[in-house]
Amino acid sequence: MSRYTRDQMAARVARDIPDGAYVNLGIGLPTLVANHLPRDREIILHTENGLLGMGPAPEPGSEDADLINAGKQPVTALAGASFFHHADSFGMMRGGHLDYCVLGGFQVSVGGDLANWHTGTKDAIPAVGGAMDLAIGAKHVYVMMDHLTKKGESKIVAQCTYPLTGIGCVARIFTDLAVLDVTPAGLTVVEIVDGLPFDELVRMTGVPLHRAPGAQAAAD
Amino acid sequence: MSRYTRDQMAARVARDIPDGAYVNLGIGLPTLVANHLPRDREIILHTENGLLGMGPAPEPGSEDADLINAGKQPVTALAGASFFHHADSFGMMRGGHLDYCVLGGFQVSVGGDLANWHTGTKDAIPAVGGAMDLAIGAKHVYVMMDHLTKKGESKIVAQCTYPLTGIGCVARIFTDLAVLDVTPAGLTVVEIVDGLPFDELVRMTGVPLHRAPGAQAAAD
Amino acid sequence: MINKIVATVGEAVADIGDGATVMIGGFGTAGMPSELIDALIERGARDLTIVNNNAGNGDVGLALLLKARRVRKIICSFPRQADSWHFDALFKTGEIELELVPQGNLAERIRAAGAGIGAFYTPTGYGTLLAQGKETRTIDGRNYVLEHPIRADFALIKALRGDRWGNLVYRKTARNFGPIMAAAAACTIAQVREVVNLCDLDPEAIVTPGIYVKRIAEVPAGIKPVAQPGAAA
Amino acid sequence: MINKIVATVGEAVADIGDGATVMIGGFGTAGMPSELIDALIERGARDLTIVNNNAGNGDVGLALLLKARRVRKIICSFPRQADSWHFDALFKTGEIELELVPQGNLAERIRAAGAGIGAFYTPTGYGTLLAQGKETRTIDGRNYVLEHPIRADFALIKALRGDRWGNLVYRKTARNFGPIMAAAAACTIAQVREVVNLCDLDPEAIVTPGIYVKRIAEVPAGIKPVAQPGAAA
Repeated sequence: MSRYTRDQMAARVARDIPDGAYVNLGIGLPTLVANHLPRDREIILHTENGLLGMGPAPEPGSEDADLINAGKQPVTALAGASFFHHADSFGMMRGGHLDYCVLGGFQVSVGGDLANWHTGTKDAIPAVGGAMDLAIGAKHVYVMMDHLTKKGESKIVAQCTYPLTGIGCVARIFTDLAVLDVTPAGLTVVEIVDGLPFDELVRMTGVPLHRAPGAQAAAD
Repeated sequence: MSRYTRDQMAARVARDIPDGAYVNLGIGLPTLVANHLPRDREIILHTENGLLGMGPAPEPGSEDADLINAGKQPVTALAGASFFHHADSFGMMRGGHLDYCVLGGFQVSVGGDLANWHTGTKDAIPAVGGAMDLAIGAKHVYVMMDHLTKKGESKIVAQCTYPLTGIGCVARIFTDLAVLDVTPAGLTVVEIVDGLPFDELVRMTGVPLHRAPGAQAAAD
Repeated sequence: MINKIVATVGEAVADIGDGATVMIGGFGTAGMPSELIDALIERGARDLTIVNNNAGNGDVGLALLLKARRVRKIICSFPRQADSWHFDALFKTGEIELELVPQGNLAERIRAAGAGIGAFYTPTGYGTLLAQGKETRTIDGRNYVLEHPIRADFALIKALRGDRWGNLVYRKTARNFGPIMAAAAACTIAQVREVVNLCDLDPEAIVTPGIYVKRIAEVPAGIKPVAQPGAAA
Repeated sequence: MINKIVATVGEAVADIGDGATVMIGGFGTAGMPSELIDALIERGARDLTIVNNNAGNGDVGLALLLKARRVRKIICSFPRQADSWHFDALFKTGEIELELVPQGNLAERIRAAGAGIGAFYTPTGYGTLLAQGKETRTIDGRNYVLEHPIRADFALIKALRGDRWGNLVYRKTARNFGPIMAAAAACTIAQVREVVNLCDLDPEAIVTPGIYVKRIAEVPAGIKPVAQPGAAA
């Protein structure tokens, strides 16, 4: 059994984002998606700190401390970009104007609940940033995460045990093993990594999974 | 007994507006105040339709249909002016950032209630505009109006009989007969027109009036 | 490629159907998208709910839409004006429904719709006729009225310049309701005096980011709209 | 004559006293008014409540104010960062109180204070730890949390250019919280890279109208502030 690499996951997410979409890529893993957006699609990136039309990282040496993304990394602004203040930027999110946002996740529940901001441990310093706004702030919320924790536990769960970021907000989950849709009937596997039997995916995930009619599955 | 002319009333209001004040002048009579602002004071005028730093009417022939005041009359913009949209403009008002607004009035009550938008008659088409926002939207709300109706009834009343614009919002009333402050103890006459005895003003007004210690009163 | 420029005002409003709620920008005639309204009249949609600050002036734009009896209801702050005769006539005969809203509450309700706010407490109108039947609350000793968002199916607005991404800048006090209506409607259509290249608008000075705009039709100042070579969006 | 230009950052913050609530602009260090914060540290005010998106980065600006133990409480969305060591240390020893607010609610609560909104219903955070104990309501089938304004005694912000009326323009994503904090504080103090003449800012592109700003201190890029000939305001 293989696993999708991080770049393969990012490329897979990018494939689902259509021409003309307005997209917010969360900090961490989702940032990679920008590198895989198809060249023949014009996709407009939003960053919560007040920029629509974000471009790629600048050439070394031409970074501008006043032009950064939500992860505080230097970025650029494309022709057609616009700057706005924080209330306007989060109004854009909360108002449902973004087509897609892609977030990292600690856990996603069968019902589409997302936990991605706090492990809930006693001594951890909590930090939420824009996570809760993004969770409710796009027409389609995608989550990108490893399928299993480092200890081998499924991050797709019946009920989140970590503190929630949003309730019933996730539409699609992209892991290193599969692509799953959150549906009213439960989780549906849309794609599965080469060589992983569906039943084995179900066993590893630990919650009921449906198989989409056209789901790719190589060897089961 | 004389009466203050409209220009005298406007000049009297203007005298109470200090250097550096942010001011909204309501449509109708209050618009006149702009002509009487002392030259040695820099006073910044706000118009609800999205302009701070409004200047005087343009020279004939240089009117711009896109540069108007709340009364839809052509105006100009001073150096230092800024344009903004309606939510920002009314946020500026509602948020209490204006120092003064000057409004016309149908009635003002002893408690500072203002009625200035609707006569309440059955067949009248109601129109409120920004009146209610202005009534609650400045640190000091001044009302400029005739003391009496055309029928000779006092426009200063125990309780407004016309539909209210705002409750307890008026700070000072400028009429053609007097200047009155709304205080917790009732109305206090600050100035009175030459030749009008205080007792006669009280009789005409029909509600209890106090006399301020330094109130100007020529002949009583 | 994103190209929100459409060839004509007629194409821009072609899918506005009967019963739609349509926001129309402008304060009086400043910022009123008259050519888009003319196209809407020609299109023929009826039974409309219109959101505008006023209720038409003279014999242009919104006033003509009212005159053509296409409007079932109007939500506005200041219908009665010296030149609102078409509205006045319909109102007096009961042929149009009026929801009168204080201007700042109108603006904030439109802004709330665009910003995803479910409802808000405003001090404006507390204790008046226009708050009758509305929920109230005292917060930190001040009295407020609960107001809800106003959303629309379409917004018709007028701007100075726009680009193919839908970015807009306005002109002077013609800005007024344009930016907030753009964000509050499912489909926002702007008429602009001039379509410019994508790099021509200063990103620091764009007032309406393109995300809020679906279609742009160029209507040069003082000239009736003609077909443009731009592609449909 | 109106002249909001003050000679030094020290003069600008001279009346910030113990126990004040102070908003500080910036997202990380972009837009952080570091020289005003340095002046505040020098001024010595203690027991402050700070509103900022973060809780200091590295050893500059807000981080130094925290290090100097002048902050009793911080209201922010994202305290924990790779370089937030001064906050981390204070938090772990219980020497600072933290009110954690989702970033969009933080922005909207600040905006509400400036715009005179008493409270508002937001969908963000519903059903989470950060909405515990807060009033909720279902509106049109969607769940919301009631949030209240955040006001401040002072706001310290950074802008690109300013004039004697207090008008401001910002630079790229350093704009962030500046405009909304300017409107939410009783006394807003801006440091700008450059003071310009009253007619030099485009009225269409001014982001913060001068009404929201009480004082401006010029701090040229990369240069520590020095005395300026401008008059006090």
